[in-house]
Amino acid sequence: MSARFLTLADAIAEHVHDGTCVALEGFTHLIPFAAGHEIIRQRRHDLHLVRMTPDLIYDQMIGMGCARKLTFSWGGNPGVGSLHRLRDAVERRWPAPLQLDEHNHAGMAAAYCAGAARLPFGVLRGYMDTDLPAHNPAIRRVQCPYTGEMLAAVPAINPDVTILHAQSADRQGNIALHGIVGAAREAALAAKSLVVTVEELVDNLAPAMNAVLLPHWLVSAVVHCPGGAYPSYAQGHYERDNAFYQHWDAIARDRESFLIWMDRHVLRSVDHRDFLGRLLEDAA
Amino acid sequence: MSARFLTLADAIAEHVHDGTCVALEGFTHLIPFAAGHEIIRQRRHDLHLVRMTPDLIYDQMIGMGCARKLTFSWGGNPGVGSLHRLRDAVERRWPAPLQLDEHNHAGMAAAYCAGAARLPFGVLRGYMDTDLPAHNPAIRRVQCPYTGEMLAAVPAINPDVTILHAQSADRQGNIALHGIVGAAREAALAAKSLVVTVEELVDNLAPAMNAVLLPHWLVSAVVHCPGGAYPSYAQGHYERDNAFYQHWDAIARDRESFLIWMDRHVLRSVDHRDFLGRLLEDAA
Amino acid sequence: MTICTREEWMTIAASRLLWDGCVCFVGIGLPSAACNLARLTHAPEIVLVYESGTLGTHPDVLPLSIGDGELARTATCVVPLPEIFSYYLQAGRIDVGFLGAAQIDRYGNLNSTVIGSYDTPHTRLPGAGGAPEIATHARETFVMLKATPRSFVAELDFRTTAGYLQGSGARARSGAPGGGPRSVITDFGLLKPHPDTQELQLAALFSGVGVEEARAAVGWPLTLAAHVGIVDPPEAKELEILRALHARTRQAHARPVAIPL
Amino acid sequence: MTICTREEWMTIAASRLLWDGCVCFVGIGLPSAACNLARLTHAPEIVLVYESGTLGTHPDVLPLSIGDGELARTATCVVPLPEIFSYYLQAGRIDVGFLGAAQIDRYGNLNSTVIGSYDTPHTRLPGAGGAPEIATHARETFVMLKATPRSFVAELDFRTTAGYLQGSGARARSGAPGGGPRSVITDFGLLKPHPDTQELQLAALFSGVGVEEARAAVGWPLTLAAHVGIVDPPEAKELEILRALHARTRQAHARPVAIPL
Repeated sequence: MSARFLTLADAIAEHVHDGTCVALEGFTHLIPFAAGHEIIRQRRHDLHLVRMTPDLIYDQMIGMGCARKLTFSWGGNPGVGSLHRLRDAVERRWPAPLQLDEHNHAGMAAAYCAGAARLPFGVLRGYMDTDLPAHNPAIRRVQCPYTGEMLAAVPAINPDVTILHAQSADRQGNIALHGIVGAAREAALAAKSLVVTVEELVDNLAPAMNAVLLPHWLVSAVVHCPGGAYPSYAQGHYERDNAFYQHWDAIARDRESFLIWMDRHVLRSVDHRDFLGRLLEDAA
Repeated sequence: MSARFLTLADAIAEHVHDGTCVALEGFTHLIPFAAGHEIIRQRRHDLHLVRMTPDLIYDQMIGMGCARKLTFSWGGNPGVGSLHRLRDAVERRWPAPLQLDEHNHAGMAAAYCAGAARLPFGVLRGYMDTDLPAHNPAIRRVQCPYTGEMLAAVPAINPDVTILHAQSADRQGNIALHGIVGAAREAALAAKSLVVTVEELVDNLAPAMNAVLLPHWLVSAVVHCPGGAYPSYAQGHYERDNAFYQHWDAIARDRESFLIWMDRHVLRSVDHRDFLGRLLEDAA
Repeated sequence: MTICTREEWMTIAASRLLWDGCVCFVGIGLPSAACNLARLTHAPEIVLVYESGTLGTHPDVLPLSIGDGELARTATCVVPLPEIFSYYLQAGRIDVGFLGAAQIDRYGNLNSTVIGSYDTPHTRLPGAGGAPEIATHARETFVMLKATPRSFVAELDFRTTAGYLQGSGARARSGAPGGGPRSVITDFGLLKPHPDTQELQLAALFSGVGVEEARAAVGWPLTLAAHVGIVDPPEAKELEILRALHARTRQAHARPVAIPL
Repeated sequence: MTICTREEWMTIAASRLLWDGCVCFVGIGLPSAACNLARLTHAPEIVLVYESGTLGTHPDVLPLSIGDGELARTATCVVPLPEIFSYYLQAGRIDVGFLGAAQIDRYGNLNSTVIGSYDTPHTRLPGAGGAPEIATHARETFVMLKATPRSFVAELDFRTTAGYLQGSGARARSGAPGGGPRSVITDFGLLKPHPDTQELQLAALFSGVGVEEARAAVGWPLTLAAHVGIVDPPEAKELEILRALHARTRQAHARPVAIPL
């Protein structure tokens, strides 16, 4: 099965439905902001969101009522502080209650790897003598058949759809990422379908340092979406807008200012290009 | 701990002793022939040899009486046929009996990954309905704590020393491999110490496509050894000498011709350069 | 009809079973020739995966070993071997697995480990390699093997790789995710599993070959499928492409390699 | 003596605890500043590992996030995150893990999950991230945290990360491979575990700071180590390098990023 090339609106409409389990992965780098905004625009709800490090785009999706459940291991604004919309959902159930399936990075990484390998569970030496397992029954124990030692087990994560942003795709739909990749590849391989927005389309891929290449036959849809990771970054294309992350703290602190910002920048924009244009207007 | 730069003779003398568990990994590509020859020259014995695909260099080591035990998943001359010295050891205990710890590729890969992660066991959906588990008690089963399903378990492999051949090392001892890497990286990370022979020393590494980089602080010793993978190959440096592999079939079929060849080419050569020189003489 | 060897015919018959875009886990030898022939004829988009970690490879000449540089140089990407087995094969990403063996039994179970007993073997074979898990996980497998009563046996010396086990649904009950051997391509034609018992039956003969030749080459009483087809002889175009591939390969492998000194 | 902020002093005190060649698992904020200061002063061969997968990185400016491009651009290599946690951290390759938290108790256990109850939290914090397994596996850990009775507490609201558990050898008996928190660097000095009970004790004060200030900042009855040392004030050279690093960082982060349109 070769990859199909779709518009972002079509790719989201086809792959993300109410109730879908969706992972928009990325570790600070290559966060699929454009795809998250399109999910908000399409007014999806009851989603099970999965990501090691839910950040601003998940804050926005949660604040806009898209999510029912969150599987995660660290939920903050990297280097800045809290995600106020996430906190409001957890602390005050606004705009809706949010069920937490909480892990540690090591456990969630193992869960993605198990998912990618289609094993039902992952094993790690982790979660030792901490309070989390008492609050997440999904964290269990398994005995080593050689040493008798008890190790931590986590259930495999297999999202219905994983959405990534990547630097490039070739004409067949092979996808190349480089730089910090986090658990993007494992999340991609673990998913039932895979949608990738890319900075650029190229004739032939020459994978670079630390390249991750996702063969086209694993890719359900490719979307050409320049700037699709902004305000996060795409190594070799544009930098992380750290000022935006700092600015977001003030916007998201208050429900009213959050809703006004989302309405003007996301709901009223027709696509990611329009979204970026509105930010440019703000800056002028 | 930074890597030390040693001669091959010193690196082997320091890291490979009688009885050591040693993995000379490589999957067709980057087979550490020079290091294997040096082990033979130093007359090591009772070694526990580990490798997914023992090939000519293991055939030579086994035929020369270096090995007590072999952990492996496929033991043949790739594309040619049998390893006659391995067969002679297993079928007729010549020159010594050889204990087999036999796996499948999938199981041995999982065992190396577990070793690299310092987990006591690896899990896979494998060894199903086959005769091998009845002959290798190390292959066991583990129950999924979520689904109740029984999966195969393999004990982690942690060699005393892993020896690799790589394309390059920089001045700090960072190691870069590119091209087909097999389970070389996992074997390296699983080992208690790591010796790497390299084609070339460079000032700065710029890892290339499919690069595997082993940070210098994991490397016990680096040996500059051009041609060290010949008759296997080093992508970007020289090609696999398929004719040698075919030729080996005739040499190794007979104990006498094997011993004569080893004496002339390996035992009487002082180092790998001398070994290559003798082959060049043969060819002239 | 063009004159050809049985080996060429096997290769061509196998290549015709592959479809464009299918993802094949390829072994060295006849399977590698068959898969690359398919790629060069009717299946240009076939995805070839070798266990050395080369994904989507397009070799110009056939590799001698599973890890020839040619496979890496012409691949879409090269990944570490553990990933091939966990993230690709075990994850169910492989459509067709190609297998060979020293012995096959009437239910498509395979031996590539020993002739004789495991502990005191008459002939020690190279062993399992990737075969058992390819057979477990690929959606279907094809087995390529020349037939003699010593290779097509009533009883295996060692079951390296599971086919249909004891037949009659035993494999389905075992929980193996993959479908098992769908075709055995041999040097007189094709065997296929009976729909109910999964016993391998004669499903097609190379045109001009008689049932008796097939029966003589098989070490169990070979039964006939409901319909025994005919495998059309190689077309001139198929043979030409296959022979050119072999000629390029011979030429490349004959080229002396310089000793790196 | 040079005049400096307590935060600068903490950073410099922490940097002095690191040795050349040590492999540090670094967190964002004060730990990142301390580790890079060590690299720019007495420990040029220190190996900095960030959980984003950047190994052996040499950032020119401090990263705002754990995954800034600067960390990738200046790294020896970048690996996928699962490898960092399994092949590096769990494999015992890390000498020193640096941790922060919202709360610490007298045995060096940490909370970064919730204030209040887990199910109906007063304040939901970001959560564990990599901390629990860094604390389990690193040969030793350093904790950096400003002291107030709200952060240095008698009882944690939630134990995100294990220190010495209930003390008196409980950690050693737990089987955790790593050694646990060796030093807590705070804004009045250092706490270290008592050799027998592992209760955190006042081990050193910034020169000029009194014991009473330390006691007032800690929410349990702070005891004194057998010997309470003095942390020498920052040297001019240390301060100069740290301030230059912060100035470069501020300048870099103030540079507006073009919207990619």
